[in-house]
Amino acid sequence: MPTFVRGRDTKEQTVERPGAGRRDATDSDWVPTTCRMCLVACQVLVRVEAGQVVNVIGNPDSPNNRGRMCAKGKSGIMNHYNRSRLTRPLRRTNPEKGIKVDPRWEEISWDEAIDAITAKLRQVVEEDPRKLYLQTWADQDFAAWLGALASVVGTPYHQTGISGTCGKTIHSINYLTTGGWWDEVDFEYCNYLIDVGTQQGIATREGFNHAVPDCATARVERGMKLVVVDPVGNNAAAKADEWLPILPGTDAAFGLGMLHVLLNEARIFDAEFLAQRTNAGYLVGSDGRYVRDPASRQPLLFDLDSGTAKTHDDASLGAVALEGEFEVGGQLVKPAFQLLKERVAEYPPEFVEAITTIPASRLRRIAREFGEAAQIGATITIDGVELPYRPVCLNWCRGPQGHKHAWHHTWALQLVNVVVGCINVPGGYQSRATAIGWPDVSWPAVGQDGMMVPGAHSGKHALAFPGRPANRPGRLDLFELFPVAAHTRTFVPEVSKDPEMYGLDHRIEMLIHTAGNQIAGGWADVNAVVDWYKSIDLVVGFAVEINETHELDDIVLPMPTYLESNAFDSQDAVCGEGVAFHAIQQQTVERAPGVREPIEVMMDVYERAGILDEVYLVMNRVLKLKPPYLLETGRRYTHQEVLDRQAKSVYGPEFGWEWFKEHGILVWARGVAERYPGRFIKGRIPIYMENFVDRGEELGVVLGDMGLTWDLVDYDPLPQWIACESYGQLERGEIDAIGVHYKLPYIYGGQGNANPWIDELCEKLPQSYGVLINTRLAGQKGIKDGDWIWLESPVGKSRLRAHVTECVHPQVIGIAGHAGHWAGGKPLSRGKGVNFNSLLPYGTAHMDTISSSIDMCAPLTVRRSVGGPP
Amino acid sequence: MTRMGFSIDLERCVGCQACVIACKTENGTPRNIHWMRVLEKEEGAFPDARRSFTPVRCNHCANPPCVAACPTGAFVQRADGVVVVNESVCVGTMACLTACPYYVPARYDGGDGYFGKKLTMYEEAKYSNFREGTAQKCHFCYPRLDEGRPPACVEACPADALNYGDLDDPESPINIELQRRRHFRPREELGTDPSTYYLVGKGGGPAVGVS
Amino acid sequence: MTLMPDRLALALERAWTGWRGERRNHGNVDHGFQLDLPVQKHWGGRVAFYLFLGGTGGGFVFLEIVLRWLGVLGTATAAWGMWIGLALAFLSLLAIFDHLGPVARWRFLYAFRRPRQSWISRGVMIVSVLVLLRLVVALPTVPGAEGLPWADGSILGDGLRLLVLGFALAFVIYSGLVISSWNAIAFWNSALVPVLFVGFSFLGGLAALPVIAWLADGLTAMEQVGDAIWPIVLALIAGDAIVLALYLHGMSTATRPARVSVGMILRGAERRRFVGGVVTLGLLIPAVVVTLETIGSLGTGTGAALLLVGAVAAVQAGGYFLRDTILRAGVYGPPV
Amino acid sequence: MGVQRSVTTPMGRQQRTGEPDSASFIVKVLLMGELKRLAGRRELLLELPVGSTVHALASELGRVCDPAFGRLALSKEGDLQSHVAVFLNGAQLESMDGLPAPLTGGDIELMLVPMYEGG
Repeated sequence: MPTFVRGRDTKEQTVERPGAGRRDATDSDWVPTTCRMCLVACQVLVRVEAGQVVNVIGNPDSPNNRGRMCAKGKSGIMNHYNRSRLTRPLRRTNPEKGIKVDPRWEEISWDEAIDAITAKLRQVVEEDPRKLYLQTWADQDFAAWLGALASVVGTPYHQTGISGTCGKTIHSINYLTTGGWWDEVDFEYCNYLIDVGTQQGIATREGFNHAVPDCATARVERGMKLVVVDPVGNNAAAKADEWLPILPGTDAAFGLGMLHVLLNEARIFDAEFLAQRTNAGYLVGSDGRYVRDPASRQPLLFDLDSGTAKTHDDASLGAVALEGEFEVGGQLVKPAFQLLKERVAEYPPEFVEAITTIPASRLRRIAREFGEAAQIGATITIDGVELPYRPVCLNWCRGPQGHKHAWHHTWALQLVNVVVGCINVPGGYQSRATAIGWPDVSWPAVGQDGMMVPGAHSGKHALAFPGRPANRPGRLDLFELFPVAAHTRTFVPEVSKDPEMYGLDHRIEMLIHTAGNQIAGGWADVNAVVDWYKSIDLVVGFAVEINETHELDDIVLPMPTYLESNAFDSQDAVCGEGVAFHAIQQQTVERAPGVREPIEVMMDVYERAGILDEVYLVMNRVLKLKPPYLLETGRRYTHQEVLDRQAKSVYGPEFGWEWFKEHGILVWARGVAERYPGRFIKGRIPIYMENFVDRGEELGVVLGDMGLTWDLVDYDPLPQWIACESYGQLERGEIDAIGVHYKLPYIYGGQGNANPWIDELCEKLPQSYGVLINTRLAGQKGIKDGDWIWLESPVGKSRLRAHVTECVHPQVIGIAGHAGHWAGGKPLSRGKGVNFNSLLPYGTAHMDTISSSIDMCAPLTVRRSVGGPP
Repeated sequence: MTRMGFSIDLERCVGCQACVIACKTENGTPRNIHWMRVLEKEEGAFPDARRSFTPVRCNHCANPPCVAACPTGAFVQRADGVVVVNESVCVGTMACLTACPYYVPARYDGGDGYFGKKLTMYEEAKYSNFREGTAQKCHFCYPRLDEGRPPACVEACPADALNYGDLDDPESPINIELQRRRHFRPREELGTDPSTYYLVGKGGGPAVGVS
Repeated sequence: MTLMPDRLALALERAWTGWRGERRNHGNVDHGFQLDLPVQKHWGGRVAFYLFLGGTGGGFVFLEIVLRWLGVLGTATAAWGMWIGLALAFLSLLAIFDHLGPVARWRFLYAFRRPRQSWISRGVMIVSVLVLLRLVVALPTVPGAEGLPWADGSILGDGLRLLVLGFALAFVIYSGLVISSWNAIAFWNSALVPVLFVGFSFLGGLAALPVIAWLADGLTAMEQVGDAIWPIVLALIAGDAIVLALYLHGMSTATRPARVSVGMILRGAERRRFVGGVVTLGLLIPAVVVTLETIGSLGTGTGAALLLVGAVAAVQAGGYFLRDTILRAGVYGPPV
Repeated sequence: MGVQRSVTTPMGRQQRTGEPDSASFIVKVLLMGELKRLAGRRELLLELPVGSTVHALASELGRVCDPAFGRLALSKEGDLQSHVAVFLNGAQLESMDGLPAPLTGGDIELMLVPMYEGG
């Protein structure tokens, strides 16, 4: 058992926050729970008086947010008391479905609703479980219980994210290079941060409420240099020491340009790290594959001391050759690093300037500064342990991940971190859930070819290495045609148009989704998504308010707000910090009359469908329940009972659900190895994706058999820059600008605008509902600040206000937040701003053949619109 | 004597509006009235254009024009320098706003809640603190100060850009900050003697231990 | 101590504003989120009307007493003037009363609590005393109350009238000081503002006298009073125009907020109200008409009289628009 | 390497009963969700030589079950894919280290780990 710690002693608070904790408050009743206004899930204390929520403050005991809260979290009260909140099950009476089509709801009883759902579930399970599609979001507990259907009845479709780009390469690349789940910057020691297409540490990303203060301390106290590479002059660019406006869809060129300056011009790279801990030294033949030892089939490296080739796990392996060319087994071979150097040599800064519009001199200077700031070879002693010290990080996420060639854009950027060896070390690029010591041990291990594979705890995905041999698809998301992708549900609406074309004999007949706006934010061209939803016989939605997705539901079930819900969630830890923690979400006030706990609703469905026992069996595994807390078949449990068993199974009898309800969070100390696991991981990190050669060829064969012609240029072991379609359209003058979506710190997801406080802010801050258009472009179109304009793309058209500014790239239109709603249940949001996804062309040509990420470059034309507001 | 001061670090502030909504959550201010705001400004030409964020709130001046201008004596300066409004006396002339160079006080004229005429339970609980037709403004969360707790905006600020403390106590957090950082007071030339300090520039502390 | 129990205040408020239907406004401030120069909108038309009518009424009663003593005005004109002036004073009080906060307005007596520090407190006292005095002074002209010792011409009467003169002048000056004493709005923070308000108040007051004379003593009285007054009116128009020009020139070279205010009234949103309302309507047209009158080319008779009444009306409109535009162009400096 | 005999066959052919000889042991494999769908049934008993690891179990499953099962659950070298969770008597074999350990019989459950996509 570790030593338990009072949360507030974790990281000393720069501002004394006495008395905010529940235990210290005398008379008031501050209920500790978790905020669900976004996925960061900060811990909060909710003040309840006379059964009503009257205040929400941050919980200082939580390392996740240390007593802080953001604007979205603070506005949560107004979502909880939302006047348009649903409290009765509804059934659609208007068979016609479509955008702005009134479903003509009628109220029905819970029994009627559950019976209808159970009947369809039985039919679908008997005929073909693949006809069932599940969509869950935010509430992890409910996602697990609804997701149990996937393990019980066998449907392969369980979509747990919303946006069409989310988790597409960020998780895969984190698994490959860090063994963890998503990235954080070690702001405590970092001295040089480049944010490419992300506002990490300033305005967005997980861990907002500890990343922002730590980044501020780094920027202001230690003078950390912040460079922001982004088409939009957003909040991050505003705080940056340097803002490099970049043309969208050219991130790979920027990354390759940085690599060229580092590897070929300045020759700054961590040779020792590359040799020992990556496949940089693996020898590659002319066919792009490793040269392997005939007997052990293990990849060979060239030992400079002995002048011979040895396998990566050969104890006698001495100095590894990273560069040059060698003759092994009668063929000329090169180390993978040599191939990487040759590839990046094709991207000198002058060539990169032509692609990205970033001046060559500026790119060269930034790359050199980054390389020198890495202090390659330096070490630092923390808690008596000497660790490598690489105080630099190139952080990327949403921007580069949202393109047709998402893999190459993001892989090129990540290699900048790998070549300077700043992964999971003080000052560098870290990843959550890489190494866990308690309560269950989960460490990355050595897998095939000596490469690293993530520990079980974080490994929730299909991995990019070694990947799966391609096969003829048996699923509507064509998962078998994406050998290295983590998940590919972005294809489902596209394939559902004509399943036979892919040899598929089923279509989705039943869909169950939780509150989340999958239609408005899930894919691209909203019409394509709506057509798919319309083809589904029974769509069941759990809702807090009727949003655009619910307007296509057949049955809508009222769902408690996050202040009325319980969830055990999972353990977590802030990268680089000396503690880990487990925080829960608990009900603070009575549920609105008529609203039931969704997990218990699904238990009713399972019971009536006769699969409850099987569900309990699966949940025993998924929730990691241990005897004597296993769910027994034949019995029926409430959610609270399950929560108690979960808590005791994981943390022991004295930490049951009652303990967590009282304290809200359990915090315990952890060692340096878990904080900075970088050099303690035995498996190697790839800089050369050798398995892409085989996976690409296998896929080519299968596609050939199926008569499909996909361009497999992306299956290249080395990163390259390939233009998005909009890049060419812009060059040929067919479009005025590329529309880019960016985030504002006070808006998250569609539920933001339906919140009156956030909506009021958006009305007063013009960039919220207006779109950013550069002064030069506006001038050409005769548009003045505040004018109403028409924004048009091949699939969508929208009328909104222009915010003429210098803070955006001249060939880019910046579209913020999640606006453009039309649902009846969101009166506050209707007709404000534009729904970005509705402007995006959708289809196989617009999705990454490696990761299935959707291209978020919107090809736009813009002109002034006569007349005032709509 | 204590004098409550407030510091706003313009370098740390990331313009996330958390303080603005935290103030609303704590005090339940009605529509269109914000006791704290983060003002945005754009300067310069592409590509060197730059946006800035400036949190503003009542500066609880030591020589407050609002207290002098108010005909009813509703604006009162507490012993610790915090300027509060005695709403049972205010008649709504808004002389306070005319005299305030920082455009701070607002008047609550009733009107519907955030979801229309019918108020939510939260609004009912909070609006009962305000008398219709009277002036209202940031009161430094004095109920929290009296409990020894930080103001809601300071507690919520994700960037730790806001801080407070007793200006008369050399050891208070704010005085320590003021010694370390360059700072200025808003519109000092107007003679209001504001107790808000804006911190600017980089602190430039020592690089963390490197061997 | 509560001057006014809430329930009573609410009932009175419903009676006072209930007929106005649903109130949609939320607070009366423009809490914007841009770091620019806020423009005041919490002192609207009612305050402008109060400053105009209070100021002009003060000027009017001042000149009426003085000219009565100088024999220019007949007793009937003076009496009529006294009562009409009183009615207009009450009207201005209603306007400022309506400006006060809903429900809170019924505790208006609290406004007397801080005379030592607050200009409005002093103003409220001045105007209260002024209106009371004018009421008292006017009482003897009420049929049946002629016996009162301070009728027109008596020593006590003159004493009271002297007091009225003092308070009237005090109020006219106060109406300028109430906005010029604070440095928050640069455009208002100038010594010329009280001078301007005094000038326009006397112009408005003086120009109204012939009309009152016509009402009280008929056309000939108007022409007779007019002959004495129109040249002074002309001089006042010129004087006010000069002061106005000086004021704007000063402001247009002062700090940025002041320059923005000048821009608003000369070229911006308030251009029509200022150039049209104040300059053309308030000064030019009356100047032309009065000049024609003084050089005798208008002749006599009701036609000319009506034209002159029109000119007087224009002067009053100009007086209102002056206060209105100066208030509307109240631009604050940046908060930081 | 591999197994001499199998007691169960995919097409539900006659199951051999009787005690396993001492050189091998019986293990009950419970398939869940999609693995169950592809393998065509929920439970099967496999007889493995003593000292067999999960790898041996996986290749035996590959041989016994429908090829579609192998394509989803197994890698090219016949190992279980990383997104397949292995539970031995109710406890998840935490990481790859746990997999090479020799099995000693009892209940083994295989199921697809829910793919959590993220934000």
